[in-house]
This record gives sequence, structure tokens and C-alpha cells, in this order.
Amino acid sequence: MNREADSDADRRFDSAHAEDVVADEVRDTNPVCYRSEAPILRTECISLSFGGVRALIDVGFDVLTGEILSIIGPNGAGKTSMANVISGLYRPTSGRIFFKGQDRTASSPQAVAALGIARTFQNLALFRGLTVIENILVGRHLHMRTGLFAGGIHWGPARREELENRRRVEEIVEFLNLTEYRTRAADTLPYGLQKRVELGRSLAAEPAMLILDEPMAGMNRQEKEDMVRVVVDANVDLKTTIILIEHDMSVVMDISDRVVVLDHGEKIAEGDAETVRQDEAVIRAYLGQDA
Amino acid sequence: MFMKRASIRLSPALVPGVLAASMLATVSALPAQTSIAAEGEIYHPMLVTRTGPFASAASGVSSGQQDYFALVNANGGIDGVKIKWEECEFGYKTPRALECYERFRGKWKIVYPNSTPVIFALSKRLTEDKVLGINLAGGRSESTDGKTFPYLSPVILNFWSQAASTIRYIAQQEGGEAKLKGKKIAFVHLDNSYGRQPFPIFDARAKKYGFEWKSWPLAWPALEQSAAWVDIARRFRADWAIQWNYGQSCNVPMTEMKKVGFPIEKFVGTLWCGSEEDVTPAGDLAKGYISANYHGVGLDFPVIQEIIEKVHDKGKGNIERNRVGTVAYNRGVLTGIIIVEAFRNAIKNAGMPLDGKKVRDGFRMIKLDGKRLKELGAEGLLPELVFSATYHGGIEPQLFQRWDGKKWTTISDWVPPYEDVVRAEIKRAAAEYKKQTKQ
Amino acid sequence: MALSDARTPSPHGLERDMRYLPRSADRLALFLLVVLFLFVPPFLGDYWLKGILVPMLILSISALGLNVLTGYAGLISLGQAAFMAVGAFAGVIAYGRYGIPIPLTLLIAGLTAAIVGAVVGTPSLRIKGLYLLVATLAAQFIIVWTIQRVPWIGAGSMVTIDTPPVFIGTWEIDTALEQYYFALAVAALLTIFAWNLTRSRIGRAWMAIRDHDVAAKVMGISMLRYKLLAFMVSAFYGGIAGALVVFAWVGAANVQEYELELSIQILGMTIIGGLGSILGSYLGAAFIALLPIAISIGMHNLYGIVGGEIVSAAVLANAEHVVFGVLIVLFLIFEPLGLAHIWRRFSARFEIWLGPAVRT
Amino acid sequence: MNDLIYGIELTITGLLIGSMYSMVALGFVLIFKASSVFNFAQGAMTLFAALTLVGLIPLAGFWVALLLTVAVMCGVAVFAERAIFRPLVGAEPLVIFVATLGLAFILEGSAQISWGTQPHGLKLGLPVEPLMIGGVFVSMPDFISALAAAFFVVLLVLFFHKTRIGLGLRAIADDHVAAQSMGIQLRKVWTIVWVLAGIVALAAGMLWGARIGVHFAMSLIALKALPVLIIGGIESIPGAIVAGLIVGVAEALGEGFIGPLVGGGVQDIMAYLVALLFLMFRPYGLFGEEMIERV
Repeated sequence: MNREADSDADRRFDSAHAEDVVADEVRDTNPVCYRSEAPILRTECISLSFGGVRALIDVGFDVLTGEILSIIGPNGAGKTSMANVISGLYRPTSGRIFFKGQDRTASSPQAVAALGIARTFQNLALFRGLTVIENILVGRHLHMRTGLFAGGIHWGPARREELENRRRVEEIVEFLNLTEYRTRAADTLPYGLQKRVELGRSLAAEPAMLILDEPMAGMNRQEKEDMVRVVVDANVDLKTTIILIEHDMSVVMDISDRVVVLDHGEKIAEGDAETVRQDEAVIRAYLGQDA
Repeated sequence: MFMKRASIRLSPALVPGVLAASMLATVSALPAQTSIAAEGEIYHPMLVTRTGPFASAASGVSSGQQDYFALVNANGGIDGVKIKWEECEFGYKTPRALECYERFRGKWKIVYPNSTPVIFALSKRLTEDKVLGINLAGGRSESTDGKTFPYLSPVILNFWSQAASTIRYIAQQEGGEAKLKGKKIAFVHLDNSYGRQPFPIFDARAKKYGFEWKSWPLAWPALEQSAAWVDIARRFRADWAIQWNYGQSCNVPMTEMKKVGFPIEKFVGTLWCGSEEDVTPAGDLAKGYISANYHGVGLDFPVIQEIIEKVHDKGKGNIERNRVGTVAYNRGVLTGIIIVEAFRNAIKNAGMPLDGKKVRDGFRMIKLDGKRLKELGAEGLLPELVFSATYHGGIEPQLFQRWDGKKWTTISDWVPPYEDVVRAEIKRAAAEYKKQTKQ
Repeated sequence: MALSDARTPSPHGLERDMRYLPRSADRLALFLLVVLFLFVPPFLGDYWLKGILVPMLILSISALGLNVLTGYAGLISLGQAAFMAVGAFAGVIAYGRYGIPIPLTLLIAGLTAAIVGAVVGTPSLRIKGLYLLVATLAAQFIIVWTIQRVPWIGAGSMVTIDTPPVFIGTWEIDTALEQYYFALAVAALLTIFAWNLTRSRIGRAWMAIRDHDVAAKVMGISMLRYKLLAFMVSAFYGGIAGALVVFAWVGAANVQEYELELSIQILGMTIIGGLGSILGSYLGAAFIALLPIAISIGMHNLYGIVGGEIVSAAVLANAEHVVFGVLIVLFLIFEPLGLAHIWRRFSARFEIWLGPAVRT
Repeated sequence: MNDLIYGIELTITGLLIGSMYSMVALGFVLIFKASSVFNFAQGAMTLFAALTLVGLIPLAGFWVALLLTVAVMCGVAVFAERAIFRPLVGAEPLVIFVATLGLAFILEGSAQISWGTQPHGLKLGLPVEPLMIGGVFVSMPDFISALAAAFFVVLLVLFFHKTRIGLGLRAIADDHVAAQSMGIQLRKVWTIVWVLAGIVALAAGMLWGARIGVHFAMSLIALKALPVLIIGGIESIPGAIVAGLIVGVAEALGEGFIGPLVGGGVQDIMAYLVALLFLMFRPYGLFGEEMIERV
């Protein structure tokens, strides 16, 4: 409870600086050649209710291939619900979802993952008993084939596959500067590192699209800067389309290609950062929350 | 430096060492427990059950044997050879019995677990080791056939004989087998190997005498039997009911019958539901309950009087004084008599020191006829028993007894089983065993 | 060191990560165990072989299977004894009735149990924890009931099937030592298999499900597939253990030996030994199966020393239960993570202490 | 007799028995509700209580023996809570489950050391003659036992809803952290719950003891409670009661009507089959709360 409140304050304080420092320098080197106007993901009129509570009301937007799309909004706006709908954890009450042009509204989370959508979670969702490397290796799950028998024998192809995937994991570990924690149990790491491991795990899946659910929540300034850098790198170097969910709009404004704003389960604005920043409804929503 | 290393190496080793220590305790303990009997003594390990659900009666059986051994010793032993017994507690748990067996392996003279599952689990081992395994009125029914089962024996009344004799008893009460025609017999039994053994006997006799029988299997522990008894009394409307429960499920029908209004005098229990422990929990509701038995009850046997005089009055009893003369206790005494007879024959035949095979051979020479029983002071305590290399006992008559709320009273003569069906069943089962084990 | 680096092309020491036993204490202990288990038994009497080691190996296999399910996949089961029963009867029927060679028979026993395990495991897709515990308990009762009732199984009114002499090829397994090595070989194979498996992609998937099933789902791990797989592997181990009871220990399949009490004991073994630990399965089996025996012998001796008339045999026998109960509780309080964890702590300390010596 | 009357008789028999199952299940529910511990030793506690009672009756007379037994059960409860479960607070539920196994060993061993292995009768002086109501038979002692069980349940419910401690208990069951912040002492409440479970064990031990005698196998009665828990939901007192009745009826009707088709002996299987059915359609029982996981 307390940590949550503190980090909220931190976030508002730090983010103002973070945007100046980080965003400017990475933006310059950001090539846009692979971006397309074709949506990789299309959500149509998504509604979701639990019992009588309506978490999402007719929300729809496109995510374009190669972009960073941020979904922002005050607490309880329905951001995480939207992420859960996209990743298949919740079945929307109505509406449809298309990924790469195919309707996959009713797909299970596994099927969604197999399509190439990975995500992180707002609250830590690491595999506590596994080491950093093993956590990230789980991210390689869909890229590995080893079955029951080969796994038990651990010889020949199974061993080669394991080595190959471990090599890929090491690259991610290095990319995320986690080398010195490689064999530490995940739940013994500090919070910021755990968030980073979780990002690494989702990157290991080499997803076409990555949903990051408040990756910077509860981080200090340095950690936020690092995280922003990593997100942009993933977008640029790994050519991953990213949906970035953030409670605090200022963090993400400068790295987002476009921003969708949710409030009380409804989409109240969509567009580039500047448009959204000046949108009356958005200001009202955020002011209302702050007041 | 060296000192430091050594101490570090040792101290954490103590941490996971509890197990190792317990193992060591086992090793070091072994020689102590299996202490070798003195020259000219018979060292006799015993499997006993003094804990758990079956301890109530089983402890009496073990102690009864020990009291008889004590009596033999007090009288100077078997021609001067004394018996030194040692217990191994297995709590009616088969794996523990197997461990006990191995712990005393090579020292067994005769094995009496008082548990049918243990006999089954040990049967292979006993045959290999040439040690006779006995289980009075239980165990492997077909081991009456001493040729197929050279090292197993039910000694007295195998399960089929029990069932057959009980049917004959009911026929006698009805006034002859002819009167059984059209009668309905309800068979309430534990739903396990023990409880299902009488099936072929019931089938065969029902066909021959034209009565109808129906089975009410009960899952162990069978402490709740109300639906079965409502069915028996209210729908099936049985003329007779037979119970084949065990241990603490034996007394449950007495309460249930009263509740559904089934007359207790039309209810006959197996001999395994025929001890004090089986009826006392039901209190007054058990009054009038009839059960089978394979031996006489009470204290009125010279041998038991002698035990009281020479063992208990000397303060050397192996059981509370008030349990002497109970059914379980008398079973122990008569088992003791049979074992000692086997020892005696073995010594006479092959001399000391005894081993499993000598005792088995001695067992096969047992001839407990009226004369011998009288000599032993056990007339009426057990039926006449004569064994041979091919006949390991099992086809004997039963007695029937009634509970009056305080004690058992024998109410019948020895009721023999229908030998033909029993023999047919032994033959079939022995053949099946040979087939399974590819002999 | 230099040599091994040269053989490892990766700068990350991937091979190093995949070593079975990174710690020297573990390697040393394993070496000692192998020596102990391979070369010492011929010098032990039949008591140790048949009374202690063979049953312990069999129970360890079964506990290992349950540990895969409970320790790795995080699913609870109280049906392990029933899987053993399935394996025992499948084995005795395959070998005794159809004359299928023993190695294949063991496989059949395991696979039959695995199929049953898959069915029993289906509720795990919807429920967990205590609810799953009772669902598997239902399976325990229903399986045992079915074995008694299906005429084809041929358990007969005795619910027991004896096995013919056990031959592998022309080698008859009839002495205690042969039975021990037979059980040891099966246990070793199954242990290595489980060891590899739990460190593989599949093992990681199980642990992912155990630690955070939602996260596992979005990583593309199929609950249906991996939960049922865990149940199947667990039952497979149980089934083989059951078959070993028949072929290496008792010589008959008797349904009464596979009742709930055994299931509870096996669950106790995995927990006291240490969830998610292969070593723990062995330590736990030793604890639950052997400690009562040690207590019994120990107290018997004490009784012998103190002298007869003070307590009766019955009091003594019951006191063993109390001591055993107290020890269970004490161990859990002292080390809730299990016996294997005690060893892990020791071996870590040993590694630190050994540190400089290894590096030079 | 036609099947309808027979069915009615079986249903009544089942309901009466079911109330006794509820009694046993209640002990589990109480402890699980307050501390999420599945107390496997509940059966051993039942045995311990009943053996102590019948052991004391000849020495002290029924009422004094009853009071003494209550005191002994309080002692057992406090011992269990202090010596076993308090040091294990925060451990995995499975670990605590195995600890209750240890407790069961301790209780069974010490009960037999103290009171011997012989079985005893426990006569509460209930009438035994059957009652016929309009041609339908009703078992009198079962009827009285059921009334006693019902009375006891009402007492428990009153305790939970009307007393301060009871309300605290309910608060804890709902939310440990919140209850603690409201100043409810978890440990004190846990001790009380164990005492209550001990008293429930005594009550169950008396009712069952009057029915089947008091002996070691009594600890096995607890197994009967497990399907009841599934059907009713492990945390629900009304669930335990309703589910007990359901199990009782299902067993009686199953034995009466399905049993003959498959050679009988389905009584115990029925309870588990019904439990499995519930698992399929209502995985968390009639009154249990589904654990909704938040991402």
C-alpha cells in the first residue's frame, strides 16, 4: 500500500526529467522505414463487464506495425483490462479483435502467444522459484520443440536446442544488463531488476507485438531511464511493435508514436502525443483525478 | 589449519545426518534385538499387532501364545528345551511386516502374522526360505493343499469351510437343508478379498438347496452400514443375515438391526466377528448375537487354569488378568499349543537346533486327537486336528456361540462344513495359483 | 579449467550452466552414493536388501513421480497409491498372463498408469489446492474399487494375482541382491530421466505453471497439455513403482497394499524430503518409511536395556507412533523446505569453504 | 414394498446419517476458515476425545467426565496451536498439512497409551426401537442424533453471529490482514478455533461413539467428511451442513438403487462421485467462494 503511494509520487516527479533526457537522444536515431500504415492489431468495439461492472465500453483502436502505441489513463480506466483482452486472458463481452488481419477474439492466451503477442504484467509475475536465466528461458518456450521423451533423455537434438536457446537468452541478459544476476533466484532481486527480467522474458519470445503493462511503475528515475531506453531499443533494434500501458502520461509521451487515452472504460482520445496532450477530455480526466 | 578444516567438515555433516544417524541406529540395534538364544533354547520371533485399528483383538492373540509359551517354560520346556520369544510390532501394516520378516530372517521357526494380507505378501518368501507361514482360520484358503503350498497353512477352518459350516448351521436351525428352499439369506461383508471369499460356497449351496442369497459389500472401514440394513430388512426382507465384517465394523450391524427391526437371533457372525472386542461397543444391543467360532470359550479348560496358576499368579502374565479367557486370548493359547506341538515333533524327529523346515515337518506330523488334547488339558478348546504332507488343515467344524451381554456361551456342537464344495474350491484355486505362477 | 574453456565456444559458459551438479559437495556426494549403492549392497545381508533398500527404492520412485507433479508442476495428488495399484496389476497381467518381457512389461505398467493419470488429472484444469486434493482422493477410491470389480482384471475374490518367476531374458531375478540391482537400475534410469526432464523446457513449463500460471499462459504454455503431462509422468512413475512391488519385492499384486494410507505417506515423503527436489524424494522416502523402523528398533533396545516390567509392549508400540509424529512436526518446523534443503545449505557452505582450493 | 416408500425410507436414513457427516466436516471447516489449514488430525482428535470420555466415565460419572474431556480437548487444542502451528505460520499449506499428519500420529499414539486398545461402548441412553410414521420407517436413535447435531450446529451459528469472538472469527476468515488491522489478534483467535474444533470433535465422537462404539477406527470417520467438504466448499459452515445431508442421501439412494446394478458396495464411491460431479459444475462447492485471481 505504502510503496504504491510513494512510487506514484516518485513517478510524477521523475518523469518530467526522464522525458527530456532520454527521449530526445533516442528519437534521433529512430528509423521509421519499416513502419506501415497497416494495423498489426485491430480492436473493434470491445466491451467487457464483470457481473454488473463494465470495465470496457466500446473501445476500439488500431495498432500499426512497428509503432509504439501508448494506452494511458487514470487508475481504473480499463487499461489493464484492455491488455488482458488483447492477450486472451479475458474474453470480451462484445467486440472483435484482429491480429494480422485474422479474427482471434476467442483465442486462448496460449494461442495468442503463439501468434506472436507477448506481454508483461503490472504486478510482478515472475516465476519465483526460477533463476533469471530460467525465467527468460521460459520466454523461449514457443521457440523450442523438445518434447517429453527428448527432454528426459537430454541428448542430441534436445541438448543442441537447449544450448542454442540458452545462447539467445544470454544475448537478452546482456542486452538488459542482467549478467551479474544470471543465476540468482528471481524473487531475490530488487523490484526494478525484477521488472527488467520480466521484460527480458517477454522479449525472449521474439514477439511481433509486445504489451508492456506499466513497466515503469514503482521505479526510481535511473531505473525509468534505463527502461525507456530498453523499450525504444526493443522497438528499433528488434522491430517489435509495442503497446505501452502507462498510468502517468508524461513518461511515455515522447517515445510514443500514438497515444490512446482511456477513462472509465471508454476511449476518450486517440492521436499523436501533442494532440492528446491538448485534448480537453484528457485534461479533464487527469485533472479530475489529481483534484 | 588442519583443525579448522576438520571441524568444518564435520559440523555441517551433522545437519543432514539425522537420517544417517537413524540408519546407524538401525544397524547398531540389529544385533541387540535379534539376540541369539542360549544353547538349547528355541528362539521364536513373533509378528504382533499392538497398535492401530486391529490391536484390540490381535494383542490378545499374541499374548495368549506368550502365556502358553511361558507355561511350557514353567513346566520345564519341551523336553527341557525352553522357548524364547521376541516381538516385532507391525501394526497390521504389510510393508512393516515384510521388514520384520527380513529383520529376523533365518531365525523364524514358524510365522504367524494373524493377517491375511501379510500371508499373501510373504507367501513367496516363505516358500523360498522354507519357513511355514500359518494363519489360523484365515490366510490363503487353498493352502489347505499342502502339496501345492508346502509352506503355507490355514491350520484350522479356511474361509470356505467357515462359510459352508455357517450355512449348515442355518440349515440346522431351519430343520434341515430341505427347509432352506425359498429362504433368503443376506450376506453383509467387507468389500475386500477376505469378505468375498465365501461367494463360491454360497453360490454352490444356493444352487443345490434352492435358497436365495444376496451380497451387501461394504467398503472398509464400514462404520456406516445403515443403507445396507434398511435394504436387507425393508426390501430384501431376509430370513437370515450373515456378517463377514472385521474388527470394528463387526458391532455396527447390531445397532443397525435394532433400528430397522431385524431380529438378532436370525443373524450369524463370522468367527472373525466372534470376540468380546467385537460386541462390547454395541453394549446391550449385542445381547443374543450368535457367531461362529473355532474353539471353546471361557476359562473352563485345564490348560488355561494351569496358565493362571503357573504364569499369572506368579506375576509373569503377558496380558491384563481380566483378558485371560477372552476369545482372542483363547485363540492365542490354542495357537501356542499347535506351535509347541510342531516344535515338539520337530525336536523328536530331527533334533535341535530347529529351523523352518524341521518345524514345518513337525507341523505336518501334528496329531491332536481326543487323547492328545486331553493330555494337553485342551479338550473342547479346539477341534481334533490331524495334518499330513498333503493336508495342512482347514476343513474343520465350527462351534456356534451366543453373547449374553457379559460373556460368550457355546450353543452348538461342532458343525462341520460341506466338504465337497470346500474341496472343489481348494482344487480350483490351487490350479489357478499354479497357472498364475507358471508352476 | 583451461581445457574446458577451450571446448566451450560460448563466452557465457552455457555448458557450465547446464552441468548437473555445479557444486563440488554435490558431485562428491553423488560419487559416494553411487559407490555406496553399487558396491556395498553385496556385503549387506538380505535384511538390508529386502527389508530396507528395495522397498525404499520403490517408494522413492513413486515419491519422485509425485514430486514431479507436486513439487514442479504445483499440483497436489492423493492418488499415487492408486497409480501404483494400476501399475502393479497391469504389470502382473502383462507378464503373467501374456508373457510380455519384463522391460516391456514395466513400460506397459507405467503407460497404463499414465493414461489413468491423465483422466484423473483433468479436474486440475479447473481447480487447485485442497479441492484438487480431494478430487484425486476420489480417484484413489474409485480406482481401487474398479480393480476389485472388473472381472477381466481377474483379481478374483482374493483381489490378488501372483506372478510367475521373474525372468529378464534368461536371467532369473530371484535372490534379494538381484532384486535390489533390478530395482536400482530402474530407479537410476527414472531418476536420470526425471532429472533431465525437470531441467528441460518441459520442466521449466511446469515450474512456470506452479509459480505463476497466468504468466505461464501468456508465454504460450498450454495448461491442458502440461498439467495433464505432469499427471501422466507422475502416474507413470507410480505405475512402474507398483510393478516393481510385484516383480522386485513382494511377488504378487494385492490391491489392499495400495490404499489411501500409502498415498498419504507418499505425499508426506515428497514434502518432508523437499518439494521440487529429486534428492528430496529419496530422503523423504527414507524418512517416512525407515524412521518408524529405526524408532521401533531403537525403542525396543532401550526397553531391553531399561528392563522389562516398567512398560508393557503395547505402550511401547504406541509410543513409537508418538515419537514418529513428534519427529515429523519437529522436522517441518526446523526445515519447512524439506530435508533436501538442509543438504543444499550444507553443500553451499562446503562450496564456499572449498572455494580457494578449487580455483588453484 | 414399493420403490417409492423404500426410496423415502432411504432418503430419511440418508438425511439422518448426513447430519452426522456434517458434524465431522464442521471440524475441518472451522480450522480451514480461520487459518487455511487442512487439519488431517481432525479424525484423530475425534478418536482422542471419545476415548478420553469413555475412559473417564467409569471414574467420574458422565457429566464430570464430559467436563473433564472438554478441558482435555482445550488442552490438546492449545498444545496443537502453540507447539505445532504457530511455529509454522507462513509455511506452505502442504507443509502444514503434513504437520497435521504428525499431530494425528501423536494423538492416536497417546490415546492408545492412555486408554488402551480395547473398544468401548458409549451409551447415551437413546431409545432404539424404530419409529413408523405412516408406513414409513424412521430410525429413532438416528433421529435423535440428528437433532443433537442440529442443535449443536445452531449453537455454533449463534456463536459466530452473536458473540464478539465469533464475529472476530468471521472477520478473519474474510480477510486476515484487514482483521488484524482492526485489532483482532490472530493468534488468540486461532487458539479459540482449535478449541472449537476440539469440542466439535468431542461432539462428533459422542454421536458416532453411540452409534458404532468407541475404538481406533473412529479416526477413519474423518474420511467421510472429505467429499462433504468438496460439495459444500471448504470454508462454508452452511455448506458443510447441506453437503453432509446431500452425501448422506446420495449414499443411501446410491446403495439402494444403483448398488444392485453393479453388485453393491457403491456407498463410499457414491460420495466421491457426487463430489466429482460438483467439481465439474461448481468447482468451489455450493457455498465456497471461487478464488478469482487478479493479474
